[in-house]
Amino acid sequence: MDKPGIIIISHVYEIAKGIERLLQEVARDVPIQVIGGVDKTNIGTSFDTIFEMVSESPSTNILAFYDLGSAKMNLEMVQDLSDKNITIYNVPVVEGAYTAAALLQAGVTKEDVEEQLKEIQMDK
Amino acid sequence: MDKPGIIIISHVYEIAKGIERLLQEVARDVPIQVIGGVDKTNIGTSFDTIFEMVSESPSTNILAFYDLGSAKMNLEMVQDLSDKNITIYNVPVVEGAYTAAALLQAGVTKEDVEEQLKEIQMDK
Amino acid sequence: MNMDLQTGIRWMELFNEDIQQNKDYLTQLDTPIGDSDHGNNMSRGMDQVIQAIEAESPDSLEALLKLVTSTLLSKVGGASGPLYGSAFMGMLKILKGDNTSSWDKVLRGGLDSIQKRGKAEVGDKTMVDVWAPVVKSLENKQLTHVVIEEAVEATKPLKAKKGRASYVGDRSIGHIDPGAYSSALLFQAMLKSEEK
Amino acid sequence: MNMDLQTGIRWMELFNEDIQQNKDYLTQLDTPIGDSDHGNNMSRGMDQVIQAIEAESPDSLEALLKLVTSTLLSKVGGASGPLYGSAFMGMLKILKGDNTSSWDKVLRGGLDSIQKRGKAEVGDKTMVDVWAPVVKSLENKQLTHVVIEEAVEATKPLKAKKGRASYVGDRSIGHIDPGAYSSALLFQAMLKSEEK
Ligand SMILES: Nc1ncnc2c1ncn2[C@@H]1O[C@H](COP(=O)(O)OP(=O)(O)O)[C@@H](O)[C@H]1O
Ligand SMILES: Nc1ncnc2c1ncn2[C@@H]1O[C@H](COP(=O)(O)OP(=O)(O)O)[C@@H](O)[C@H]1O
Ligand SMILES: [Mg+2]
Ligand SMILES: [Mg+2]
Ligand SMILES: [Mg+2]
Ligand SMILES: [Mg+2]
Repeated sequence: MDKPGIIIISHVYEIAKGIERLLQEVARDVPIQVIGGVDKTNIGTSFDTIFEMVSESPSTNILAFYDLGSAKMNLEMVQDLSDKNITIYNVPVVEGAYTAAALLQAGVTKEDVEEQLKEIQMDK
Repeated sequence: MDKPGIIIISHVYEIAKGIERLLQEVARDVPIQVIGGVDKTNIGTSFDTIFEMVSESPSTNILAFYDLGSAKMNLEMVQDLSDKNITIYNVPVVEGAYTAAALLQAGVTKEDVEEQLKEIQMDK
Repeated sequence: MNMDLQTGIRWMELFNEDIQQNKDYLTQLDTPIGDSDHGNNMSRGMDQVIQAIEAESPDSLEALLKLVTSTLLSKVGGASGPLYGSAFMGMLKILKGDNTSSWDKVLRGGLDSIQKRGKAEVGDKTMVDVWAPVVKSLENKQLTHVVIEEAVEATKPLKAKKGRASYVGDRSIGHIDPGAYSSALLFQAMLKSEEK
Repeated sequence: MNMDLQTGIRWMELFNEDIQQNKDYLTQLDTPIGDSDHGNNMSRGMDQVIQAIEAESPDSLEALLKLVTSTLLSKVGGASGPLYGSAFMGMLKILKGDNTSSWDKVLRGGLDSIQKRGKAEVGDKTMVDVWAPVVKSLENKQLTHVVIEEAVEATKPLKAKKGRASYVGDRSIGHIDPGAYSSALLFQAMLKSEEK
C-alpha cells in the first residue's frame, strides 16, 4: 500500500499511545502506528520491536517521527535493513507528527508535507 | 518554595503522564507536575484543572510547557489569575521539557535554562 | 443596542437554542480544519450557562456577564473556551469601568480581549473575522443580520493563521471557520433578543 | 594483534566479566549526564552475548562477530545498542570483504560504523573518544592498557555534543562519559584476551 503512513517511536509507552490518540482525532484515515518504550514498563527503544512493526505494516511509504536521538539511531538501522521506504524527520515528535497527520488527512502529498516539516526542523 | 518546578499541559492524558516518566528518569529532584486531557478519557485542556494544579503546587517558580495553542491560552489565563510566577515556553513539549528538566537537575539556573530553550523556540 | 439583564438573559437563551440546533453543523465545520469538537464544546458550554443562570439567578447585567465568563471558560473545552471566556471578561471589564458604556463599547472590549488572548488579526480565519465587522457595524449603528451572515461567509476563502486550522495551511481555504460560525450565532441571537 | 575465534570468545568472556563487575559504576557515570541505565544496558547485552555463544557455538570469527552484532543491537537498549551493534557490524563487514585483514583494519571498520551511525566526532565526549585513539594506537602497533585508560580519562573535561549528555551542555564537563568507559572495558578485555 503506497498511501503514506506515519510511525512514531518514543522512549515511553504512554507518550507513543498518547500521540496516537491526538493524531487519530484529526487524521482518522491516515495509517498511524506507534511504539513506545522497550515494552510497556521500561523506558527506551528497541531495534527489534521497531523492525517488527515496520515489517508487518501495510504501509510501504512511511513518515517516521521520534523523540530522542537513540530512537533515531534504531530507526536508521531499521531503514537500512528494511525494504520499506522510510523517511525520518528531525522535528518535534508531538508537534511534527501532528502537523504531518493533519496535512495527510487533508490530502496533501508526502512531498508537500516535507516542505512544511522543514519549517520546524530542529537539532536532535 | 522558590525552587524552579516544571508543569506540562497536554491535550492527552497519556502524553502528559509519559512525559512525566521521561523527565523523572533524568530529573528526580526537580518538581514536575503534569495535566493531560480535560480528564483521563477526553482530549482537550481545562482552565479549571490547570488552575487547581498550579494553586496546589508547592512551587512558586514555574516553567510551563504545552503541546498545542489552546493549552497555551488556558495557561496564560492561569498565569493572569494566579499569584505564582509562571513562565510559558514556546518550545516542543517533549524535547523542550526534557531539556529544561535535565538542566535543572544539573543545577543550572532558570535564567540559563531559558537561554538554552531560546535555541529551540518554535511558532506555536 | 440597549442591553440590560433581561435582554441579556434572553440573549443567552436564544444563543443556547441556536447552538444546540447547530451542534452537528459546527462539528462538521470543525472536521476538515480541526478536531471535530466545536459543536460539542459550544453545546456543553451553553447548556452549562443556562443551568447556571437558572441556579444563580444573576441580578444584574454585570452578574450575568461574570457568570457567562466563568462558565464558558470552564466548560467549553478547546480553544473557544479561553477565547469566549476572555471575550465576556473583556465585556465585563468595560461595564465595570463605566456602567453607562454604550453596548458597542462593551463589545469592543470583548473583541480586544479575544485578540489579546488569541493574537489573531482580521483575516486570520477565526472568530475575530466575525467580531471585528460586527463591532464596527454596531459602532456605526449599522448592524444587521446580513452583516453577520456576510462576515461568516467571508471566512471561507481565507487561509487559517491561528488555531488547529492553521496546521492544514492552504487546505483550510474553502471552508467556513467553526468559531466564526458560533460567533455569528452569538450575534444573530443578540439582535433577536432585542427584536421581541 | 592476532584475533581468531578462540581469542574472540575469550575476549567476550572477559568483557562480560568486566561489565558485570563495573555495572554500578557505569550506571553512576550515566547519572549526572544521562538516565542512569548504561550499566544495566551493557550488563543485559553482554549477559545475552555469553548465553548466545553458549547456545549457538559460533564456528568462526565471522560467526562470532555476527552473533555479537545482533545480540548487542537487540538487547542492550539505549543509544549504546545501535552503536555497539553498528561497531561489530562494521568489523564484520571488513572481515567479510577480506578475511586476512589486519585487526586494526577491522577495528577501523568498527569505528567508521559508529561514527556513521552516531555522527560523533573526536572531542564530542562519546565512545568515539576511546575508539579513535585505540584504533590509531593499534595501527601504530602501540596499543597498551595505559593508552586506553588515558583515553577514557580524557573524556572528563570535554563538553558533550551527542547523546543524552549533550542536553546538560556545560554541566557535562568534569564527568567521565559512560559509553567511553564501557568501550575502555571492551579494549582492556581485548588486550587481556591475548595476554594469557
Ligand atoms: N488564536 C485564536 N484566535 C481567535 N480564534 C481562535 C484562535 N484559535 C482558535 N480560534 C477559534 O476557535 C475555533 C475552534 O474552536 P474549538 O474547536 O472549540 O477549539 P479546538 O481547536 O481547541 O478544538 C476556531 O474555529 C477559531 O474560530
Ligand atoms: N551519537 C553518538 N555517537 C557516539 N556515541 C554515543 C552517541 N550517543 C550516545 N553515545 C554513547 O552512548 C552512551 C550512553 O549509552 P546508554 O546510556 O546505554 O544509552 P542512553 O543514552 O540512550 O540511555 C554515551 O555515554 C555515549 O558514549
Ligand atoms: Mg475543535
Ligand atoms: Mg478540541
Ligand atoms: Mg543511559
Ligand atoms: Mg537509556
